[in-house]
Order: sequence, then C-alpha cells, then structure tokens
Amino acid sequence: MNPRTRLWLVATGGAGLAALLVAACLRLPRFGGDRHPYGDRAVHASLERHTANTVASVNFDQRAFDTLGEMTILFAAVLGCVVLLRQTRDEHRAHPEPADVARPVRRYALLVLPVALLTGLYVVAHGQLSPGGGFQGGVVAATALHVLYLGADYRALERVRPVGAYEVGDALATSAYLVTGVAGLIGGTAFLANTLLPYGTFNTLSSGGTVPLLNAAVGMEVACAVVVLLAGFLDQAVEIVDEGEDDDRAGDGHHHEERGK
Amino acid sequence: MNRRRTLLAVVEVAAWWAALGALWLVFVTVVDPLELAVGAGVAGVAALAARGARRAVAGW
Amino acid sequence: MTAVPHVLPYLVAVWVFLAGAYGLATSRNLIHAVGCLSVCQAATYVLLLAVGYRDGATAPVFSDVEPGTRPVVDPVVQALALTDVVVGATVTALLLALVVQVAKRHGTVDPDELTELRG
Amino acid sequence: MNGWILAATAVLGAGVGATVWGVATGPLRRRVVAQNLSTALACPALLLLAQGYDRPAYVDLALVLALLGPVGTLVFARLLAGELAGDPPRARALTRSAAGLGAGVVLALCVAVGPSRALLKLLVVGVLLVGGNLLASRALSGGMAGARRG
Amino acid sequence: MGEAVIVVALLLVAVSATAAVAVRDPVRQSLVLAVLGVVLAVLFTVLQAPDVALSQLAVGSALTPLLLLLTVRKVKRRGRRRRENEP
Repeated sequence: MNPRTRLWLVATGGAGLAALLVAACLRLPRFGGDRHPYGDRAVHASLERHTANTVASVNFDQRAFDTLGEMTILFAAVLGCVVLLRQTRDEHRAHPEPADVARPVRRYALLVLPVALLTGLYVVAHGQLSPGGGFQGGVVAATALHVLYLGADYRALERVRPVGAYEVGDALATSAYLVTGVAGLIGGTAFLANTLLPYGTFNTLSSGGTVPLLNAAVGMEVACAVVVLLAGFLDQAVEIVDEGEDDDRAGDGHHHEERGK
Repeated sequence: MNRRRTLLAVVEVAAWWAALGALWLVFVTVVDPLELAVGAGVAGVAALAARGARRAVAGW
Repeated sequence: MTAVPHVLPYLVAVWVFLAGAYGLATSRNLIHAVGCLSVCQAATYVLLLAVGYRDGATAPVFSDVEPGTRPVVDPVVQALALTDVVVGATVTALLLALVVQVAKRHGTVDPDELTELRG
Repeated sequence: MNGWILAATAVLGAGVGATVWGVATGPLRRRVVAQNLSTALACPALLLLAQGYDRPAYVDLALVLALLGPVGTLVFARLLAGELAGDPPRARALTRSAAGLGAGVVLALCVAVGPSRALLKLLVVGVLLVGGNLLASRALSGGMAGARRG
Repeated sequence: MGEAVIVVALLLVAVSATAAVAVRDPVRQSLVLAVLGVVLAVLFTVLQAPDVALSQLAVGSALTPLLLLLTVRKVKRRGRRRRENEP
C-alpha cells in the first residue's frame, strides 16, 4: 500500500471514528454531574472497612481480583522484556568507561537517592491513608536507585543492584499477593476477601484489614519489576555490543543527530 | 584499623538513619508507635542504601 | 455554566486519542510510534477521570477531611486509571524491547522499510 | 474558586503554557530548558492547588514532583550530553526566575499555614524543588560533559 | 467560573498531546512526552484524582523518558553501523 492510499484510509477512518466519538460524547452524562451510584457505594464500603483512601480500598479490597490481573500483566511484561533484551550469543559486554560527572551533580545524586527511596516507601506505606500506594511508591523507589546511573556511572549502579535479587523479589511479591488471597479463602470466606484481619482504627497505618499487606506486596513487585526492566534496557544501551556494531569508544567522536525526518 | 573502619561505617549509617527518620516524621501527619516503628525501619533501609551508594561511587 | 464545559473534557479525550492514532498511522519511526501509543493511553485516563468528576467535590481520600463533610468524586474510575498508568508504562517498555529486537534483526526502525524487507 | 486556585491557574496558563510551546519548537537546547522549567513551574502550581482545595494530603504530589522532576531532567542531561555539548543551553535568568517563583510560593504558603508540621513539609518540598531545579539546569549546561559515553 | 483551572489544564493537555504527535524525532518527542506527563498530572489533580496524578508523575517524569532515550541510544548505534556498511 503506498503512503497516499494509506493516508486516505487513515483520514476516512479517522473522520468516521471522530464523528462517532463526538456523537457518543454528546450523549454521555454531563461532566461534573451528581449521579455516581457506583462511586457512592464504593465510598460507603470503604468507610465501613476503615480504609481512609477509597481508591486503595477499591484496588486492594473491593476489586482486589482485578488488581491481581493487573499484576499479572506487569509480571508478564517484565518477563517479556527480560527475554527480549537478554544477551545473545553474538553479543559481548564491553565495560563502559567511568563517566566524569560534575561534582555538584554527583553530590546531589548521593543526597537524593536515600531521600527519594524514603519518599517512595512512605508513599507505599501510607497507600491506604493518603494519596499513593504500591503502584506509585514502587515506581518512585525504583527510580531512586537509578539516580546513581545519572549522577555517577553504570558501574556504580551495578554495584548496588544485583539484578538476580530483584528478579527473586518480583516473584516473591507476586506470590505474596496470591498467598494473601488464598489465606482469605482458607481462613475466611472467599479468595482475596478482606475478612481475615481486624479493620483497626480509622486513619492509622494498621487500618483496612488486608489492604496494607496487598499494598506492600504490590509496592515491592512494582519496584522490583521496574528495576529489572531498566536493567535490561541499560544493559542493552550501555554494555552489550554485538559483533560489527561500532564500539562506544570508536563512535563517540561523531554523535549523529537525526533532525526530524 | 579494622575497628576504626567499622566505627566510621556505623557512624555514617546512624547519621543517615537519624536524618531520614526525622524526614519521615516531617512527612507523616499522625504519630503513633506503629508509625514510629515503620519509620525507623524504612529510614534504616534508606540509610543503608545511602552508604551503599556512596561506596559504589567512590569505588570499594 | 454554558453547555461547552459540560462536554469539553470528553472532546479533549477524543482529540488526544485521534491525534495519537494519526501519529501511529503516519509514523516513520517505531520509537515515535510507541510514544504516540502512550498519547492514546493518556486519552483513556482523561476520559475515565472526566466521567467520574463531580462539580465542587474533592478526592475520596479521608486522611485529612472528615468523611461526609464534603462531596467526593467517583473512586472506581480512579482505581481503574491508576493501575492503568503503571501497567501502561510497562507495556510501553515491552514494546520498546520489541523495537530493540527489530533494530537488531533488520537494522531499521522505519515501518515502511520493514514492510519492503518482508515483501 | 479562591485566590490560591486563581494563582495556580495563572501559573499554569502563563508559565506551563509557555513551557509547552518552548518544548515543542526550536533547537534542542531550548527544549531541554523548557522541560526543566515545566517541572519547576508545575510544582508550585500543585502546592497552590493543595492549599486552594484545602487538602494538605495533595502536598505529597508536589513532594514527588520536586524529587523526580529534576531527576527527569538529569536523564536528558545525561543521555543527550553528546548533542548538548556542542550547543549548551543558557537560561540562567529564566531558571532563576522560576526558582524565585517556587521559593515565593513556598514562603507565601508557609505564612498561610502557620507554624506546624505541615510547614516543615512545605519547606522540605521548597528546598528540594529549588535546589533540584538549579542543579538540573547546571547539569544541562555542561555538568555532564564528561559523561558522553557510558 | 470555578472550572477555569480545569479548562486551562484540559487545553494544556490537548496542546501538548498534539505536540507529542507532531514532533517526529524520538529524542525531541520524549521531551514533549515528559512535559505531557507533568501536565496530565496537573489535570488529574484538578479533577480531584491525586492517586492517579501521583502515578502519572512517578511514571511520566523520569521512567518513560529514560526508557525512550535508552532505546534511541541502542537503535542509533545500530543505525550508524548500517549507514557505514552501505554507503
């Protein structure tokens, strides 16, 4: 198909889709309307179980099974990345040269790493109280580690990041979620039902029954998943060189820039 | 010299731990024993990470 | 309030989605296409949250407000969008890993050149 | 609608709007500066919104942005060091005025909040925001020159 | 007009999303995507969804740009080799 025909096809299809979508928008309940039956019920259920953050309650209590699905997608995506980005037989590892980063940047990186890690873990731990939770805090904590690559060099990052340990952590966290679910099945009523633990005092760390546990499991899974994911990409971009590919050192003199093709 | 080095390491981690623990207390809204315990643990993890990062950058 | 703000968020979601789809269809670089796909994903978040909004309401998070004192927006759509954001990012990563593989196997990331290679 | 939200609207419309335009056009050196400024301006806007909606919990958003925004700019500074070395960005005045805006907003909020734990949190956010953005700007204009490879 | 801030945030999202599609070079696009992430986070905040905004901030500000730029770096190295092989 030549580009011209394709553009026509895209234009026709896009126009049709746009017309349908706009027609649908005009029939939607108006923005800011007052009728949210599911939302009201979710808030009610969340308050009944002493979970201050209703969104966490929906994710880890009322729709915990759905979150299990999301976790599985995450796990599978990371697995796919690891397989796709693994080192093949015709590739070898070239050790990256130590980078010479300006001193204030390096100091900033060393300062921000623990602070960002603490913030990430704070966001995970208070997921059932204030805005945040395992998904957000996990990403923040994992990003914190990679400040070391930005502010120093890849070798420094590799020293604090044994990838194998994070792969194990990823798997363990996923199983922890499943085990909590099965525990609900054995000790209580149903898979992932929040009937096992006392609901605690409203707006404290231990409130919400199993919500904090599932939250922590997701936080650990996301953090480990992101670390493993970035490890694959960093290895490919920085270390792994295949035969014939010009080495970093040879190619460094001329950094081509592809101006908007 | 080994004991001196251990002492320095302990001091470094303890200093980070205290600073990060104080930061945790700034972040949280309600202070209760469980909150303090979790904060102490998390600050410990972050302090170890801080020391690990500094050593990784400086070379072992 | 006039009628326009009542559909504006939905129309913005439609616009963002269509813009992303146009970029996907006309992209000459697979990395750019993955970026366009994440624009399409953003449209879904905007649509979901727009459906859940309530005039003058606040977030359904009761760590700093007393329950029942202020109207709150719909938490269900927020929970959907929330997991979507992180999972969407990992899916983006998976697609980028595929792009790296394509570049390794065929030496190009231009979809048109890839079609020629196959045919 | 109160004064805080009005101020946030102004910061968003004028400041962040300008950075969107700056990041979409022009040479690479202007785009990276615009990206850095977008986080430097969005963070005060988030703080203003938190105050305007009377939700101290929203300050967490500004905290995360103040931490990760400069880290994002460092990503660009690090991985585009080769492209930026020949044509380093210079935007001292803009960066300083954005930092000044951030500091001003934090101070105004501190006065509004009064002495409490929330005040300390605001100060932490302010220090991270201003320090991070000044440093990210420094990294863009040559701080990563020795890190073109690796 | 209590909704002015929502309208402003919506327009910012629409403009930056359009820019993210219109900018064809992946490096420049990743810069626009980083700004789009921040603007989306602001929109989610004014739509009273701080959880989603936090998610978007965590992902959009550093993680997505890092992934995109690392891919660009890997692919560019390969492309350079290919151009040198077939002049």
